[in-house]
Amino acid sequence: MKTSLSRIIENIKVAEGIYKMTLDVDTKPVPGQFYMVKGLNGDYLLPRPISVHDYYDGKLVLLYRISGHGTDMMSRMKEDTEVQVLGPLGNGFDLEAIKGKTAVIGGGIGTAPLYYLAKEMKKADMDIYLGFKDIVYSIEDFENTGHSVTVATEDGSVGTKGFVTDCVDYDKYRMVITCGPDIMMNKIIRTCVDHKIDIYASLEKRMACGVGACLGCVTETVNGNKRVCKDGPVFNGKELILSE
Amino acid sequence: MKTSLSRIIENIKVAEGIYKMTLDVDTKPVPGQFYMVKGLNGDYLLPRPISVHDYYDGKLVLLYRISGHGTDMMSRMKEDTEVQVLGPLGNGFDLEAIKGKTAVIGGGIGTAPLYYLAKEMKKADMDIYLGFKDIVYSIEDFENTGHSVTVATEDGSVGTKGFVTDCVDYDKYRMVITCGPDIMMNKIIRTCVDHKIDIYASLEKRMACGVGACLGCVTETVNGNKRVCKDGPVFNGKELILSE
Amino acid sequence: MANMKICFLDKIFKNPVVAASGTFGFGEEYNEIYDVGILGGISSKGLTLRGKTGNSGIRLWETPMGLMNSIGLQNPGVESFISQEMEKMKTYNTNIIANLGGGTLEDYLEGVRLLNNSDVDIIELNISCPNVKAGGMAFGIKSEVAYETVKAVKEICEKPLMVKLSPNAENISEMAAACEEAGAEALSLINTLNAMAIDIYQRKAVFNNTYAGLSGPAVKPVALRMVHQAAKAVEIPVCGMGGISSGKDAIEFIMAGASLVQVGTANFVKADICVDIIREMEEFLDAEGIKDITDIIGIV
Amino acid sequence: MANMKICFLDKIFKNPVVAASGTFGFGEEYNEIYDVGILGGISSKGLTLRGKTGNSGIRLWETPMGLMNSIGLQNPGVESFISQEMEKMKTYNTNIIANLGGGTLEDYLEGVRLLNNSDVDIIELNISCPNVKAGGMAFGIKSEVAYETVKAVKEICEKPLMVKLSPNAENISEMAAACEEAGAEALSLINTLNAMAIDIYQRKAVFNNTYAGLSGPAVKPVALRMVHQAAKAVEIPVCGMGGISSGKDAIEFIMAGASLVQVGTANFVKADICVDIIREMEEFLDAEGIKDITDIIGIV
Ligand SMILES: Cc1cc2nc3c(=O)[nH]c(=O)nc-3n(C[C@H](O)[C@H](O)[C@H](O)COP(=O)(O)OP(=O)(O)OC[C@H]3O[C@@H](n4cnc5c(N)ncnc54)[C@H](O)[C@@H]3O)c2cc1C
Ligand SMILES: Cc1cc2nc3c(=O)[nH]c(=O)nc-3n(C[C@H](O)[C@H](O)[C@H](O)COP(=O)(O)OP(=O)(O)OC[C@H]3O[C@@H](n4cnc5c(N)ncnc54)[C@H](O)[C@@H]3O)c2cc1C
Ligand SMILES: Cc1cc2nc3c(=O)[nH]c(=O)nc-3n(C[C@H](O)[C@H](O)[C@H](O)COP(=O)(O)O)c2cc1C
Ligand SMILES: Cc1cc2nc3c(=O)[nH]c(=O)nc-3n(C[C@H](O)[C@H](O)[C@H](O)COP(=O)(O)O)c2cc1C
Ligand code: FES
Ligand code: FES
Repeated sequence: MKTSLSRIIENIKVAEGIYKMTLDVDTKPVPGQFYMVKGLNGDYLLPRPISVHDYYDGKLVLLYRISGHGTDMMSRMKEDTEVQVLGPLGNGFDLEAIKGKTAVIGGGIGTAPLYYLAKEMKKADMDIYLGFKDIVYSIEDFENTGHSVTVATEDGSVGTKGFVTDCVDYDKYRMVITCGPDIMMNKIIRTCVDHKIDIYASLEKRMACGVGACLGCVTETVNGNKRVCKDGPVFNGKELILSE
Repeated sequence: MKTSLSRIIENIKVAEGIYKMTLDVDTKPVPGQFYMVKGLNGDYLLPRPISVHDYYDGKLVLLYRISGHGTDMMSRMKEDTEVQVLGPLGNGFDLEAIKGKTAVIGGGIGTAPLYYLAKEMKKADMDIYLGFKDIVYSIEDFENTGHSVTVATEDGSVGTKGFVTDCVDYDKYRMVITCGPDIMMNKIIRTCVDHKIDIYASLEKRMACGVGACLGCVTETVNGNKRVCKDGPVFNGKELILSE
Repeated sequence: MANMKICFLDKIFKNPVVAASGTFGFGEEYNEIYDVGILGGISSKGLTLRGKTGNSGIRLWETPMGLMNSIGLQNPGVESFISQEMEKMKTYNTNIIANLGGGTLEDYLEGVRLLNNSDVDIIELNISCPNVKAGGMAFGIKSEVAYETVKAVKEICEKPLMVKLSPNAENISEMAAACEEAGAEALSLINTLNAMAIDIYQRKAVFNNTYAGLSGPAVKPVALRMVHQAAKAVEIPVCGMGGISSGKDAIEFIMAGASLVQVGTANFVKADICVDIIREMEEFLDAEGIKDITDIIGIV
Repeated sequence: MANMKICFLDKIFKNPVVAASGTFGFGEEYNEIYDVGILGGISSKGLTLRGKTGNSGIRLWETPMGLMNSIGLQNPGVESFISQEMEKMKTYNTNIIANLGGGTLEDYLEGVRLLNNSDVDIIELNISCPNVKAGGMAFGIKSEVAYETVKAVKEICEKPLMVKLSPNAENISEMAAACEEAGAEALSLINTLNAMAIDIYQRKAVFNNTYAGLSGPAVKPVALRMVHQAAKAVEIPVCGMGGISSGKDAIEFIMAGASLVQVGTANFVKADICVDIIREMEEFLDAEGIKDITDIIGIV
């Protein structure tokens, strides 16, 4: 694992405020891992953590939402220019542990890492639940993995109206995997712990080093502070101490 | 005069390290004036002062040399994106005062503002002297103004080998106008003052405001400190107190 | 629309945005770019009793998101300011703050006496200048020295007196409290941070004076902390500055305890940035349903 | 090729580049990215006698070309460091500096006693920590307090002792001189600058502790000034840091008087930046015909 320059093969808008960047990389990542990404002449300091959305034949695909200055800069980068990437980082999902009926629940841009998971786990008994506020994306990609896909939007424009978490019949599942806003994940974790369902959540925290050295990204667990970048981003929900 | 966004019509390389940017602007500048120019997402703070190289039909042409980070960023800007410009700034050349036989002597990128001067003063009795280290540019443009053009390069690759200042027979001229490295201008100013030839020099100083407010760009004159951005950049050589 | 009007030292400021001393001249140049009458106020270039030619050598140096300067208080002197600049400034329809520096206490006192008889609205006493009698150590480093200076000035000052603190002060809370006790009616901060740059090819300091003052976005987090500390340490109002470049930056300073803000270096980044800053502040207040900007002064 | 080797506190550093405390863990993570044995040294994450879980809430906040952090010295404690980390660090073939913090003098002393019996090469005494007995004011603000602390530590310290100064010290020259007098054998500086950020939508400070430490390129001009002041104030060697992100930055610090430099925040910007910095320093020395880096230490 090293800092390297990757060429941008493509950087396109896929929905309002949502972009997809394809890069040349030389290592195959595990679903759930992420990269620290930074333009070469950005007027900001820290690279931004972005999950692996897809990977094939030495190509890394990132799906990202413009949520501030860094991601805005990223969206303006042109094909054939270079970006600095460090990765793959983090533990990723424990694919071996995924057994039995599994619900994969993504919220908003938190759906990004789940596509590579669903694709790599085509043979798993997996149902996909995708929740969005109003703008939806990647749904077809998820459908092409062969898994059943349920979509909900808060405004009802696509799929069921409301929260996707309400579409899940938890007791059907042995395991739940989730990535999305904290408030959504916390709700899911509580439900699963109550129902004694295995639950894995991919967390987001502000990061500086991305490799486990600065202790800037820790989350409280029953086993003490854990680094989201190094010990995570995927955690067993049972281990987490939820904020509210 | 105001800060405005200008669209880049063209931004091309004209020689090694030398670029030409054409912008839409709405005011006609005077030869010798300059603009404060800055990309919108530059990772540096201050706009860069760049002279008017040419102007026609609402189009401002800047000729610039990559000499650091800001100009490097400028060179990477793409057509149809916008830059922040403030100007036209400074006094510019006093065209009325240009009478009688005049030598216009430029050194390196200091030739940039002289083209618009030569073009606007087609009818003046003007000889152009252009000195470069090794890489030359704009020579044809100057020749197209109809004035006689003498070129010198330090390595002799084009024109006379040596310093362009040595090609000038000063006593032939009533007036000399110069822009270039300090060391060249100082030499010319001393010679002209000795020979009682009118001498105007366009100076360069680090600038912050560009409009005369911060007093960061002053040069010593016999009449006290003068602001290069507001009282200049063109000064009567007799007024200047030379550094060495 | 939210109210942005602030009453500060008995003067009405149409909004809290003031152009910072030394970055705005006497307003004339920027008035060619936009009507500077939209500003809450203008703080003049730093004045000294007798005019100064300022420092020699390089005066400006860019740093990562910052600017170092070593202008050395080039200015025409107080008398010339009053006779040459005051009248024009008064036509701008905004508050005029005279920023006054000095190398000795006597210079300060004499300068204040002259300004007493002028039309300036507020005197901003800049105590960051090196005290020539005390070996060049600025008046604004040790609280005791600042206390004596402000006290003496206050005794003769007939204008509202704002004291501008240096971030190089040994202890900013103590300094703020000392100036308040000495009679300052308001504080402004921060001035520039002592800093250095080296030209490694020439193997010498960039500035003839070795050190120079750092300003701009780079210093904002430090400035905000100091404004917060100063505001907590005193009852008098505070005018905050240091790196403000957007309406959001300005709101941070207001929430930290500033009643007014000054904008300096950012004027160089975009000449009419104060226009943007005022608009962005209004937009923020409206979007957040804050009726009056005074409701959020010092709420953090 | 120019000599980059430096003898510092009787230890040989293959080059002057040291990874800064708190930004490099115990070297393990970065050793997966490049061979950290190419570094002159590694300063460990700040240690305290007993382990600490660190601060709650947001720990990192980006600022214009800077980074604020409020990690709160999360660390496993000195004993655990010695038993769990030391051995692995020793295999890296570079100097190991133990950065030691403490809330009371007794904690410092007990920590030093433990480190005396370990394999660390140098102890870097971090006096920026809040002194819990003195109401949270850091040991490194007032020279007298620092003097007493360093003197007491020196008496029992059997390792070379470097004292890390805080830029929040009231007077950096006095502080440097006081630490030298108290027995410090070297100084390192600067630690982070006290700073603040406000979340204007939530109307509260970003950090639970209100203030946090600012580092990165934004602070470089201030850090360079302080290193220059400290180096001029003492005879002992100085290790300079604050915003170093390139070989040129490092050379500036060396010319300002630093014998070693530390690189902190820049490691986050580009994980293997220290490799670049070392190479750029060598290139500079060669291009400028400087045979030995020690020839330019403090030449400005
Ligand atoms: C492990 C991990 C994987 C991620 N994967 C993706 C992804 O695949 N697609 C995607 O769009 N986003 C992803 N994010 C979130 C993404 O990193 C942030 O949206 C991004 O950092 C925001 O940067 P900005 O400059 O646009 O925003 P700003 O608000 O300007 O950023 C300011 C600072 O805050 C940090 N920050 C702000 N929001 C977040 C956040 N939500 N999480 C972490 N740091 C934040 C930034 O990194 C930066 O240091 C991921 C985050 C983590 C931790
Ligand atoms: C009135 C005027 C007109 C100019 N016209 C032209 C022109 O037409 N074409 C052209 O190529 N150059 C011109 N220059 C010089 C140009 O401004 C500098 O080359 C440019 O600012 C360098 O910026 P940088 O970021 O590339 O270099 P850096 O060295 O990274 O810049 C660092 C800082 O130093 C300042 N600086 C560095 N060199 C100079 C310099 N020579 N003059 C002024 N400031 C400097 C920069 O503005 C910046 O603030 C002019 C300068 C002035 C004052
Ligand atoms: C070029 C320049 C000149 C300055 N001159 C003065 C001055 O004369 N008097 C003064 O009190 N402050 C002076 N300052 C400091 C500013 O008024 C302000 O306190 C400081 O720059 C921090 O604000 P900023 O980051 O918004 O620039 C000057 C600053 C700059 C950049
Ligand atoms: C995340 C982070 C954690 C830090 N932890 C420590 C620490 O534990 N002990 C210490 O002495 N300094 C600590 N520092 C300060 C750095 O060692 C260094 O002094 C400071 O960051 C300035 O250097 P820089 O600008 O190169 O980062 C820390 C800095 C950062 C950014
Ligand atoms: S980001 Fe540094 S430890 Fe996770
Ligand atoms: S650049 Fe400000 S006065 Fe000239």
